[in-house]
Amino acid sequence: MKAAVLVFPGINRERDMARTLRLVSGRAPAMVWHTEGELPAGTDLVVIPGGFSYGDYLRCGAIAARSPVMDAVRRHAAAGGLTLGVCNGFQILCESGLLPGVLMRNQNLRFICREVYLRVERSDTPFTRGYNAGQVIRVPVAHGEGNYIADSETIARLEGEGRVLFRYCAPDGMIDPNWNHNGAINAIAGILNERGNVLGMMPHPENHVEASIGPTDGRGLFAGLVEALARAA
Amino acid sequence: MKARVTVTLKSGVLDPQGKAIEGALRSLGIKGVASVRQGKVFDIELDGGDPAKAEAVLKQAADKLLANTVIENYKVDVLG
Amino acid sequence: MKARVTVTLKSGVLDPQGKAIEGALRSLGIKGVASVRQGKVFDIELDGGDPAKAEAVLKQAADKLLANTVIENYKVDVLG
Amino acid sequence: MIPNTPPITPELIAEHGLKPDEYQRILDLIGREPTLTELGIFSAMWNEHCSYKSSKVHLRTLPTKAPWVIQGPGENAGVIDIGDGLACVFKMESHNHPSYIEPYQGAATGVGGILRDVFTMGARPIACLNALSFGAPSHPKTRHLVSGVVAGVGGYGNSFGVPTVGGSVRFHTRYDGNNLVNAMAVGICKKDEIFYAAASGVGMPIVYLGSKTGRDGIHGASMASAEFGEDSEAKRPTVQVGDPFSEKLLLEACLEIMAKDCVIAIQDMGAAGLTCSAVEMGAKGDLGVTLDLDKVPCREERMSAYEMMLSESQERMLMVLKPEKEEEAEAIFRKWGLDFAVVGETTPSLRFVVKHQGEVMADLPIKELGDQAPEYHRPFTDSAKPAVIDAASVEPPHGTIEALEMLLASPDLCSKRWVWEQYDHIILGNTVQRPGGDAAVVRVQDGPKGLAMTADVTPRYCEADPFEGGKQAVAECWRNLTAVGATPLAITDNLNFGNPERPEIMGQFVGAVRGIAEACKALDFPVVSGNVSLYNETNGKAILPTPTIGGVGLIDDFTKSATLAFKCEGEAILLIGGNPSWLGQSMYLREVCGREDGAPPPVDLALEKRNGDCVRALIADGAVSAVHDISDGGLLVAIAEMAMASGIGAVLLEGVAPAHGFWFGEDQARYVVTVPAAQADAVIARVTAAGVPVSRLGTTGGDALSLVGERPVRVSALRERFEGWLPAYMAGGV
Ligand SMILES: Nc1ncnc2c1ncn2[C@@H]1O[C@H](COP(=O)(O)OP(=O)(O)O)[C@@H](O)[C@H]1O
Ligand SMILES: [Mg+2]
Repeated sequence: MKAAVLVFPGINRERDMARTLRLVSGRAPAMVWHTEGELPAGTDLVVIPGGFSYGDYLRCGAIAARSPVMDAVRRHAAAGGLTLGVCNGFQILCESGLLPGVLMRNQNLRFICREVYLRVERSDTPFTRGYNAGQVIRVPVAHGEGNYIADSETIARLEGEGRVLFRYCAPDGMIDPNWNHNGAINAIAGILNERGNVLGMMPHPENHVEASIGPTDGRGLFAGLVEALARAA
Repeated sequence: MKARVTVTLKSGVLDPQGKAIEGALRSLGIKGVASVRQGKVFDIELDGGDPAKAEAVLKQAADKLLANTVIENYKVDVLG
Repeated sequence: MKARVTVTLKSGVLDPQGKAIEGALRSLGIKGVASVRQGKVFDIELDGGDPAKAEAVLKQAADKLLANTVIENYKVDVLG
Repeated sequence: MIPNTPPITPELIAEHGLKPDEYQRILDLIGREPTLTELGIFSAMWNEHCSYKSSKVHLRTLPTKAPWVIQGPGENAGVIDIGDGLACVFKMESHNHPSYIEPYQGAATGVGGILRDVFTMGARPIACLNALSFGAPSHPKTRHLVSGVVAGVGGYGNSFGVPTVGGSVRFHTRYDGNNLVNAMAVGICKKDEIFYAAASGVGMPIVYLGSKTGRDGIHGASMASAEFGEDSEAKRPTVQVGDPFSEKLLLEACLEIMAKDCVIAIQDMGAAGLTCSAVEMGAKGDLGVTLDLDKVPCREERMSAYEMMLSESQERMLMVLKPEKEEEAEAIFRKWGLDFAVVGETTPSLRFVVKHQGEVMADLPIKELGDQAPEYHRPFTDSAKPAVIDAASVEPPHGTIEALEMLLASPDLCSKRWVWEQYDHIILGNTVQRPGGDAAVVRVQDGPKGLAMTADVTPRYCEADPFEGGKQAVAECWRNLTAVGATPLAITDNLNFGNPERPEIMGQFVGAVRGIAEACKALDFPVVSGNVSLYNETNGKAILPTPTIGGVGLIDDFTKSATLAFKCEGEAILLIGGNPSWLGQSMYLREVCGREDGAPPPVDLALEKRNGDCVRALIADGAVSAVHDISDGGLLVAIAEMAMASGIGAVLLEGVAPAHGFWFGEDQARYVVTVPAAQADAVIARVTAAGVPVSRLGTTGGDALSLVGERPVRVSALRERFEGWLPAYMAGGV
């Protein structure tokens, strides 16, 4: 796997992400500064990590979405390259138009950092092949604006095309408003683009990969990506 | 030259902040507020003195950055 | 009845948001913007039809909740 | 613009917080009337906040040395050696008054300030903690203050990108008009790459870095040292606004230029901004400093020298650069989008000279600004010792379980999840023990070392007996570190008190400092940094004396740290340290009997050390499966916390009479541990051999807590109460 992790001013989970990519794939990712016009040659996975790019001033991800490096990401995605946006990365992908919809303030208007349960809706994507469909995984969230919203037409399309990959759920996998901490519509935690090569998600699988630190349910996502890329190669 | 760009949520788009404010006003005992929608204003100082040009620049700024036109409307007022 | 409360930062108070937006506009190649200050608007629907009463309610709402009067000013416009 | 040489009237002097004799001292020092800028500089340097004039003589009595201490008090933060060529840099600081005036920004800039103290020394911050004291829940302002302060602490730390891993929250009517926000930051750097404030070399460029200067917080430092009156609303415009985004850039830029070996000295601009930082850099290096204010990047127009010298705009630094590296350093700062300006130079004159628009606005002896600050031996009266309360004389509860339920749902003992869930406590991927345990544990780099950290104090004990209370704060901190298996190394203290000009308040201060000093000595737990916040009173009503102690400990292998949750059913529960019975000043007395009186539990430091060392050894050998110290609320609350953390219940044996003294007494130096049943006898024998009292409390298992002669209570029901109070209160439902 030849991963590139984008670094915008104010991004702050790039180290977490880089460590996880290194641990799972055995190879350190390239760290790519926001002013770069090109991704490193041979990049097969672009990761936009979490944080507060540009302080999340104006709107989350809005300013970063308009950085030069995002044009390179658009080209990468248009060519079918795998792209993962986590938390602020998801917000940036939405703001840049690579994914539909918007992430609004959490329903209770507070920042929330806690472990949540996610139901993996499909396992037949490069991002979820490390899981079984219907599997419930435990991963942390840490965001103030993760409340996914889109117009009803978009939601209908996302649902109809099976593009909702992760949903907030109860520990038994049931969808339950009490377990949807931010109020996202249809409990949506992560979505794919139409082509299936761009994933945006609010939770942080990269923070749950080491047994000595805590649960390891996030590992499957990265292990699955490594496998998918190895097969493609 | 001064101008103001006002960005508001399109009708139909859920506004958790506005909702929360409604609730908070109620619990503060402030009566008579039926609904609240929150938006943003940008007070902008511009170089140069041509209002038409200013308006064009600000429309561009709003389209490209200040508003997310998927969910937001904007309005430009050049105040001179 | 409709009304709008506009909340802006007092002059002199640091506006990190405005500063970041200035920078972003510049790097998007939008020229002529000297400075940006960001504020908020609240579009409010009120029960009842007495503008004076509405204004009083909104002043109270702004003082108690909508504005942080330590660092912000506000303006109430009852639009009828 | 304000003229620089107005008549210096007694009113103007008083407005600057200077007493007549202090002004006389200025006249004697400089032999003429000061200019306005000079008066501002003196007022900033000589106020309580910067000069420690009331506390200095007492702070000198604190033990500050140990073989592992690299830097004690006096720099931006303390530094200790944690082995492997690494150092841990940490400090705690208060932002009390600003947080009362504007809770969000006050708390946020408090966090920003303490983070700057840590990375100024070259360390990358790895964790934050916060100790918060609010007024009574029923006070009309409390909810608003809690909500704003917590959002502010989180807002800054989350965006900056450091995990907030621990702290404390308490409520008491004595904080009604003066809430406390104590923020602690911990960082890591290489032992041989620590940066200090002392300038060296004549003619070296002094560089201004970071954000631009505005009129923020002018007189902020003076405000932070002035007792509140009813007019505190009028002091509002001095509030600063934090910009965590700029601070994050400042962090990265500073660490980058430090790594490129560009820096001779560095100092952050905190209280009294440019004044304090420039004077300290010069005075510490035995050098003069000349500043040219025309070069200072300003955000606002027509700023006067006075304003620039006293501005407390955030996210700014002052640096002495190696001249040959100026270009390289500037390029790094530009890359991060930060201001960079050479604003002065070091001189051989030992004068502090400030120029603005071709005029000398101030010309003062630089050493004397700090060294000659007034130092007071304020009169103090010792607090009267309250009577010891015999547990047998205290009203027993209707039911032990009912009392437990009341305690778990009380504002001070209930879960603080509502608070710490607003803090990103996992970012950086090293948080081994999250909030909710005795101390947080954070992995150091890739391990195996871990640092444990906690912030503690029990103000009601300090009020009843400042000396014992001071000892207790240190002991509890040490105990919390021990309970996760760490070796306690050093502390930072944040001493929050009322008006020191009142002898009884000064008595509290002196007593608490004596207690802290004694405990630090006995536990080999030196003070390496700290902060004093005085004048925390409104209309003559002081806060409870609140000397917050932030401690750091080291674990050789973080995977061996102990947690408080029961691990499985059928394990033996042991009480280490002897049977409790002390109800004076206990939570039981306060929450169940409605009394706040009696002497607090005494702290026997020798026992504390013996018992703690024994528990730490058990953890290191993997002999115990769960560990929790007994603190607020006593033994039964501790057991309930272990049960709630796991969902596993316990069947408990009969306690020692009087039962409420046993279950709710707050005797010190005690721990609850669990061990696999088969090893219980061996562990008991081992602990006994170490001379430490140990007894069986019962067995883990089931989903309820069962006491002899009481209705069993489900752990889930306890959890509902424990978790319920704070969210319900904040939703306005209490
Ligand atoms: N303001 C806070 N921020 C972060 N964590 C907190 C805060 N207040 C309490 N906590 C956490 O809640 C837990 C319980 O706190 P406390 O009862 O003070 O523990 P102890 O009695 O062991 O000192 C601890 O893990 C503590 O770190
Ligand atoms: Mg404890």
